[in-house]
Amino acid sequence: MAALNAINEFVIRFANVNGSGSASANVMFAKIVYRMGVPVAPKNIFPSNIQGLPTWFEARVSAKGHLGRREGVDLMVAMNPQTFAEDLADVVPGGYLLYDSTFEQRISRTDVNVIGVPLTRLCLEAFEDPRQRQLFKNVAYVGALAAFLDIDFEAVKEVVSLQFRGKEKLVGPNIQALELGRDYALRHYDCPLGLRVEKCDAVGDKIMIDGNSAAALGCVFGGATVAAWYPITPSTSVAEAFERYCERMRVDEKTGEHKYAIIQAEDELAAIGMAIGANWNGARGFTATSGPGISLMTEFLGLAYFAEIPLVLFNVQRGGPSTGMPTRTQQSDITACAYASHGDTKQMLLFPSEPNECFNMSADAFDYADRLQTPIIVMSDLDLGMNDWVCDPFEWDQERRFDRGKVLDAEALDKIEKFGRYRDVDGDGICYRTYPGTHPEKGAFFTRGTSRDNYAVYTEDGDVHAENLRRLNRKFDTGAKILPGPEFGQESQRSTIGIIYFGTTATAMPEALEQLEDQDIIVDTMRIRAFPFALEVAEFVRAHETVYIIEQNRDAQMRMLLMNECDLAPDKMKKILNYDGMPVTARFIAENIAAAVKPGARQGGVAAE
Amino acid sequence: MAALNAINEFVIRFANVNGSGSASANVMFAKIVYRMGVPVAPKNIFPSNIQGLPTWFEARVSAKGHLGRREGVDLMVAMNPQTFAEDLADVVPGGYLLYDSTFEQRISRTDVNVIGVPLTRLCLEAFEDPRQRQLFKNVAYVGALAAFLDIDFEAVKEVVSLQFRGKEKLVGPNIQALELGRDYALRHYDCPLGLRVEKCDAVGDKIMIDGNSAAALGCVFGGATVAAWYPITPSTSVAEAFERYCERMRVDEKTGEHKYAIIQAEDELAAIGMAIGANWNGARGFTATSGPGISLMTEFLGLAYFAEIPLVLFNVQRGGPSTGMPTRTQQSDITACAYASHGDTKQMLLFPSEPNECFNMSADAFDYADRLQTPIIVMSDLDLGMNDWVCDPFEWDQERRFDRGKVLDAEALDKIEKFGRYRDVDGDGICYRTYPGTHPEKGAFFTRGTSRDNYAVYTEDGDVHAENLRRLNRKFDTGAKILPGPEFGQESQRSTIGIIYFGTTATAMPEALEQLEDQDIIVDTMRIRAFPFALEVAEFVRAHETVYIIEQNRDAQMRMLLMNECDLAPDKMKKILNYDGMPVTARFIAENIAAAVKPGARQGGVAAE
Amino acid sequence: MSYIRKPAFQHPNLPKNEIGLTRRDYEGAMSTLCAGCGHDSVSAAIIEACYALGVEPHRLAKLSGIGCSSKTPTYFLSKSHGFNSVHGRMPSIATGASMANTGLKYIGVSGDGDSASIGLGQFAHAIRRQVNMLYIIENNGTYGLTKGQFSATNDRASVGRKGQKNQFDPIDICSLAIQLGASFVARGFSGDKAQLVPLIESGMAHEGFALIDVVSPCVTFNNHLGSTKSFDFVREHNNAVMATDFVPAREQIHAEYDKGEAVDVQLHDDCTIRLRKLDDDYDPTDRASALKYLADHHDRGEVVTGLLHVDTGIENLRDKAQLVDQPLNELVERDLVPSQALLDEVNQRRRW
Amino acid sequence: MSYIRKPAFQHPNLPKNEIGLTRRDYEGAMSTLCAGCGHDSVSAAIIEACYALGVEPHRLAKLSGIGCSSKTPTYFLSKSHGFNSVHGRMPSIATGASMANTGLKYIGVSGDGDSASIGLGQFAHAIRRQVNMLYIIENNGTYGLTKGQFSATNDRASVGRKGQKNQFDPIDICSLAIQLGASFVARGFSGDKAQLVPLIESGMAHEGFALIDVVSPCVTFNNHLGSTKSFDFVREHNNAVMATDFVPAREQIHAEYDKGEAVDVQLHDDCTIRLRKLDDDYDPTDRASALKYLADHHDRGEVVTGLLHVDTGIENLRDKAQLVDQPLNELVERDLVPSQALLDEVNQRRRW
Ligand SMILES: Cc1ncc(C[n+]2csc(CCOP(=O)(O)OP(=O)(O)O)c2C)c(N)n1
Ligand SMILES: Cc1ncc(C[n+]2csc(CCOP(=O)(O)OP(=O)(O)O)c2C)c(N)n1
Ligand code: SF4
Ligand code: SF4
Ligand SMILES: [Mg+2]
Ligand SMILES: [Mg+2]
Repeated sequence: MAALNAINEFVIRFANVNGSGSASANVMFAKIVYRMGVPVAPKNIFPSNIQGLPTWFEARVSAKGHLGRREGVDLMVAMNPQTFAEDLADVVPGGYLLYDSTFEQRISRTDVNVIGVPLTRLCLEAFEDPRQRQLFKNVAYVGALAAFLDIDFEAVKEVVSLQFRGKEKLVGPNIQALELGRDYALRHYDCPLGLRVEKCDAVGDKIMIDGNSAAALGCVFGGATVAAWYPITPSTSVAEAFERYCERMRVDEKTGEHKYAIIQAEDELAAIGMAIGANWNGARGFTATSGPGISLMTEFLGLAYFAEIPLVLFNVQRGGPSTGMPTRTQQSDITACAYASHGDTKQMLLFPSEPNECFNMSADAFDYADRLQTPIIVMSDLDLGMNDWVCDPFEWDQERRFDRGKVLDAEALDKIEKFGRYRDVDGDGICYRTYPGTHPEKGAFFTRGTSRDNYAVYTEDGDVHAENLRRLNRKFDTGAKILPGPEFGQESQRSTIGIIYFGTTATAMPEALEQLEDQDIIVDTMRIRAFPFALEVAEFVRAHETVYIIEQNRDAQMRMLLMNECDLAPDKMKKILNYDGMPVTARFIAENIAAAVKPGARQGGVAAE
Repeated sequence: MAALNAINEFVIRFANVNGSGSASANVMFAKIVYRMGVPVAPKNIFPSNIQGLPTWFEARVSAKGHLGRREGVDLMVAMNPQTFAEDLADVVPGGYLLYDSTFEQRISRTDVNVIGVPLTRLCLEAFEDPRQRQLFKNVAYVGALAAFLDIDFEAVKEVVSLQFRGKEKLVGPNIQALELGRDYALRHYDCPLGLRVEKCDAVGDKIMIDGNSAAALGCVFGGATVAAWYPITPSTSVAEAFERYCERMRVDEKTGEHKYAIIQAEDELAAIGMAIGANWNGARGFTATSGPGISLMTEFLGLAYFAEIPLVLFNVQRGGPSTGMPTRTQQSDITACAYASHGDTKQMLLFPSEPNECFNMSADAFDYADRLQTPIIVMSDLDLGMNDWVCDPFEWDQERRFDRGKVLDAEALDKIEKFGRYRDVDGDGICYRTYPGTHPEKGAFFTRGTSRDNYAVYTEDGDVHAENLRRLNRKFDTGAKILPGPEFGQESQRSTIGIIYFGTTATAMPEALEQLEDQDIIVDTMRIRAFPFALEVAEFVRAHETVYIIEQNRDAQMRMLLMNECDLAPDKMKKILNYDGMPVTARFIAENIAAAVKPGARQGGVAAE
Repeated sequence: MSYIRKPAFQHPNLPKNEIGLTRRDYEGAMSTLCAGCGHDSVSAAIIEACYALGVEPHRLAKLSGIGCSSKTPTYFLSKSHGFNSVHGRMPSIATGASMANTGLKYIGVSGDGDSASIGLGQFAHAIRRQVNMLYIIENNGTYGLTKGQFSATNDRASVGRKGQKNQFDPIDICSLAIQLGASFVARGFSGDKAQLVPLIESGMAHEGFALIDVVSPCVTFNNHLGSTKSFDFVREHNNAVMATDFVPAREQIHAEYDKGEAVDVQLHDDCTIRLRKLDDDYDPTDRASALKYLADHHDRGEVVTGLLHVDTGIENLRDKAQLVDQPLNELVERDLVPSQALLDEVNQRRRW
Repeated sequence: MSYIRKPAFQHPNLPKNEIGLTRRDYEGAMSTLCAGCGHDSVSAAIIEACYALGVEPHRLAKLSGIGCSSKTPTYFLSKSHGFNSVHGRMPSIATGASMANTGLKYIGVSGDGDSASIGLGQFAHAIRRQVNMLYIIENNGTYGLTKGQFSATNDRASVGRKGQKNQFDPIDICSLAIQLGASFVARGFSGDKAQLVPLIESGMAHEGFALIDVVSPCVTFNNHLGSTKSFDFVREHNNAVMATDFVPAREQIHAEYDKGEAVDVQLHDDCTIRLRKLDDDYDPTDRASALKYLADHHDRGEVVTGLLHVDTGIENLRDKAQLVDQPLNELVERDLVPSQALLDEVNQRRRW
């Protein structure tokens, strides 16, 4: 039977039981690959419980930088007897299955290369402590993989010592466990296998980080001082990372005092209320949540829109509707966020695609929110937020200043005759605001969710209300100019076919484009980075005969925004929709587009409509 | 100066101070007109406070049945010195102004016929009790109007005795006050004026009722037994009327026990939760709210959609966004309701246009909700809900049976092998449900907002989740077949121009069409009655070159639904938008359409875009 | 948990209860909680109590919010309808459900996050309304399912797993409930099934809102030294003020007891709660003194358990609503649709 | 209300306070409430207290939810920033605002509907967090703005305007707050300004969460015979347990008093609350006995007023948050943006 051969291009998947300590071993594996200079994209596919259920860790290894998810597993590390059959079935023909041969397993396929390593027995023999015996099984398979995949053992040791920085006494036993696996592999098998990891320098100075940590760091650099949040998967780590960074970077060295306030609220309604209160009072405040929290924040989002209070809200999207698939990824809160709240309400959105952009967009979001005096919702997702991604290191211009937008201080107030909070002085729909406490006589106004005139005085005058609503639309148009425009894959148009995508779909795109090119399908691409849309967005659609919009939701929500906000014809806007909770793959994109472009080509996975 | 002359065709407006007892006098006036057989459309234009602010009561009198709001006031009863100037300005040239001449007023116009009646003085002289002196000023101007408008005083007396049924001792003083006004008018003025109310039989057996009461009565006939609500203008009276009707119709005569439960909840989240709990448990439950409440119900709406729990929700829309204009009307919660909740969620909506339809649709809504196992949101508005409308009397087929949809009882469960709550047995996307407590062995299942398989068992299988989402779309398509289709203004197409409208806009349409016809503009019309849309809706758009969609919101929300759900081309779908919180007028519609159809024609009011 | 399914086969000699069912008939799906989680013991106690009471499983509805605790209804009484709703909002679902069908029994299961944070308002108002249900809070002082943040019931003295200080005073569920007028308030400990089972039986027999706050340690995130919601801490500081026996109607006649030792509280359907005071200072009928006792003992670091307060004289929500005997969800057109005469009357009145 | 605007002209001889402002400087826009509404008296008392305290109007923020009561911040201190937010959610706005700028004073105004129904959760958690603010509930036992539905604070004994029975027991705001650990809890009556003004002064000087539950009759919907929140009822059943005098720092030296008569409670910024017990049975420092007193007297139909509980030893939210002295909203890039070295370190650590 043929065995797969590949260097630095494969998918490995670890099948474990959650709470069994496998997570850190699996991450260790990903880090080792990364340290060898080979790009790697790990993904945790975990259950919505704490301990005892099947969990998977998948790593795409690709020196070419194809880091989107890929169907099929080249090497399966099958540690969970409960899912063994299923895991075996997922291996591509010619692929490999590594399992714990301490226990007998029925192996029903002959087109897979099966490798047994008696991990449990090895650890039982080598360790005394029951907890260690359990934990080090995982470390031992990493050791075995080092042998099977021809990994430089020095790189392995390096990662171990880095991982246990500060807990040095753990280094020895870990290395022992690694060697246990490695030695067994070398002794019993022809190493390496057809799959190999080879040192290269495809990683450069890139870093490996999850999107939520990156976003949290962006908040620190963006000058956020108040964070209010309520725990919810997968956004919890935004607040938790913010706290960690603040403890490191924002505590006064002398006094131990904090230049930040973090409040774990009693629920999402309170969390967004606190963030609104902070922003109203002139601090930069944010909150982070996921689907159900977004729904609960709906009333307050309407208030912030209408009373024009800046606010940064991170929505780390998960599988909906309702509680849905809390540990899976989707891009399905776009409608819910863009038009959050009753009445004529529109919100502004940003769509980061990888951690570096999470960092920058989240810092920028505070400037946008202050300049546009409205909520800015950063639309991340579980895949981006909770998984580690290889990305460019973070950069910051230390000369950069916060742009607080149109705020009048006491001096400015002294110069004007009468302050009108909602007067559109500049014609861009954005009015001047003041922070509470600025001036003893001038600048105070009443913030309210009811209709009011230009001086913030309550009114029931319909014309004043209608004019105010029109001004808010003008402001929205200004937003389209201020927020980041789309990113194009080409300098100038080269095809009649356009592809539109956004967010984490970006990671699958280079590979999808290659696959399309292999079939002589040349397309133009545009990545949307913000809503409201810059003018170029509609132009791109108009300039192409057919446009495919790739989305990770059922209802083609971005397409609706495009149609509705840009008055684009529906016929040419084709839907490519993935909504099974797993990140979209290059093949899914390429096959569906190819099938549509050249009728007769194969179409796979969850259907395009 | 020319004085207006009109019989049974005019607009009268009463300018009062709220809390001053004017409301019942004004309603009395409207009822008198109605009792004379003349159609009348009263509208309360009231402030969001309880006492002391300006409030208006406007009545369109029209034997032709033009009962939409009309610009300009033909006869102003200016009782509020605070708004006198403004009220005077609103009178059309040649119109009339009736005021309390006890106090001197500066009257700056010469093209208005001014009539002074010293109401305060008259009442001061005639009554002892200070409260009566205050209250009867209002009744006295009704008496004066009887003289000025040539109203049959017997009709006046009839209404008074009906209005004070059960409080007979109030009849005398009221009549006395009426006569006070009438006699003064007859003595000091040439009565009647150019405006007159003349007995006719344009009313027939029609009744006069507000939409909220009608909807509440529909709930009684529709078999609703559990109502949970939280007070909010303008939906409060739905629950309050339901309670009144239940007290009259649903209390066991012998035992005094209730065949209903009404719970004033602690907020809207609890209100919808209670309604969901009741429906889950096999009772017909509903809740009623307005904008802010809708936002707060968002999370639960997603649960009900995804867990497929029937529910009837009345949204009596008011002016948004946020707290907005709580005592004004709009149709601006369409997006918020149609796509309520995060994730891929879609809700079903009904759009009643007048009280009789409120009654029928609300009774039907319970059947739809049970059949489709999903929330049905009845999209009323303040104008419909809180004002009295002249409409057909209610009819009910006593043979009609509740359609509880696909529910398995114990017998049915005995016959099937294995019950699967989410199995699409019939291919229409609607599955079978059971009520708790039905069968000792079979039929129990776990309702959840998380993903689950066909047997209601929790799953994280992406394919199962995706298939379930697709089935929900199939159910949505079934909804389009079950819910009421559009209503057309013509038997077959007669124009290249189509007009689409819905809800209370209907009342302005006949007049608008006449005005268009006067300009030789012939159009076809379609009134949308439900979302998802029946097939004919898209066909209508496709069949016309240009379609005007009239909406009472800024963002053309219905147009977005049309584009998105039917893939209709935006270019031909023109927006006619009124969003100043006042009901749209025939003139606004006709002028905007005329201007668009024949460039150069005048365009007025809040602009069409 | 283990992933090996229990065999469907039932031993023919398994003991049966009053209505001919075995304990197995009250079990649920396999738990997916962490091995050793306190919540699993509470499920076991619920199974035990329902078996002992001879509840018909399908005549009971089990409701919950979101959390590890709120998952547990899946793990008991699989023949009952269940509703795993949204976070913190189970009380409203239960309120509506209980109005729809007074013929069923209702058990709500919640967590401290679910009820003391996001759900506090609904929880308080369900108490105020005296909704007819047994409400169990599996209180572990932490947000288990979201991985161990402090909850609002966590004691000020308690430290997190990594030594983090908790800066806030706890909301004491039982004191709050007593303050809000709850008519049955008990505290149990998942590690003390002997105490818990009769409390559950009594709570289910109580007609009104019965609350049991069960300290139910989270072995994964809040069972360390320094936590006041750990097994060890609660075991050592457990101060049971009251021993509760539940005496079902059918056993009434056989009951023998010494008057001086026990107080009987008569429940509606002829069952009795027999209370034996373990601490003479405690008076479960007087709210204010119960509150004082709880506060004082909490300050001393004690966890007061047992039936803390009971008042059978209250008017529950069903009484307040004056419902007809037949469940509302069984009423049909004949009961609900007004006559033509009544409709005519409405129309006529609207002609003024 | 009347629609005649007050003249802008200020009499030059109007008395001035410590910072040179007259009472006029503390007024707001004209009230649009019903003539005689209790809430207007509370606004007047706030104006009076702020004038007396010499508060700089622009250094105070006034926040509210939705309701007649929540409208009132428009009617006092027009030089202060105000925030009329959404129904029941003012506590969260106040919490965030108070973190953003510790340099301002915060007054929240709410209603019984706003705080005891929809806002109960936020209200309770603001107490638990000891947010630095004065929180005034204008409690009329009804939903004024939506025209007179019963609220959750309405007494069981109270009947509606049309004789409707109230079926539910009330939530007693003060008892609940004491139970939840509030550090300053008082009850006032809008009809007793002499009592109310020093309570407001004291509440504003208290560093932590200060609650004043003001019985503030709704003359339009809940002032009839049979209502326990009517002017007459409260006047007749008012049981003031404590007379409170507020002694600002500057008057400290002149203060003379007889030790036996009064107890002084020292506040943070050198002000003092001087308490004279009117009922010897009352102990405002002991939560449990305060609760018992409130419960007993409520049962007797009495409305207990005065400073019911005070504890100056608590740690407020500002303390808990360990904030730097300078308000967070004044911090600039220099304070907030980490150095290049720290960023490099992050990048380096992320290279593993
Ligand atoms: C609206 C909403 N917010 C947040 C979450 C995330 N969430 C799930 S469980 C949980 C806390 C559960 O804590 P608790 O109720 O104490 O249950 P435990 O897991 O400790 O038993 C949270 C915050 C959610 N599901 N929904
Ligand atoms: C989310 C939401 N629900 C309902 C309302 C309607 N509403 C306005 S004020 C109010 C009650 C106010 O009662 P209370 O707080 O006691 O104030 P009062 O008018 O009695 O002073 C309600 C329910 C609203 N504005 N927002
Ligand atoms: S995390 Fe804690 S509460 Fe959740 S199942 Fe595990 S032990 Fe139980
Ligand atoms: S309705 Fe009541 S609470 Fe509202 S302003 Fe009038 S008197 Fe005051
Ligand atoms: Mg918990
Ligand atoms: Mg009130």
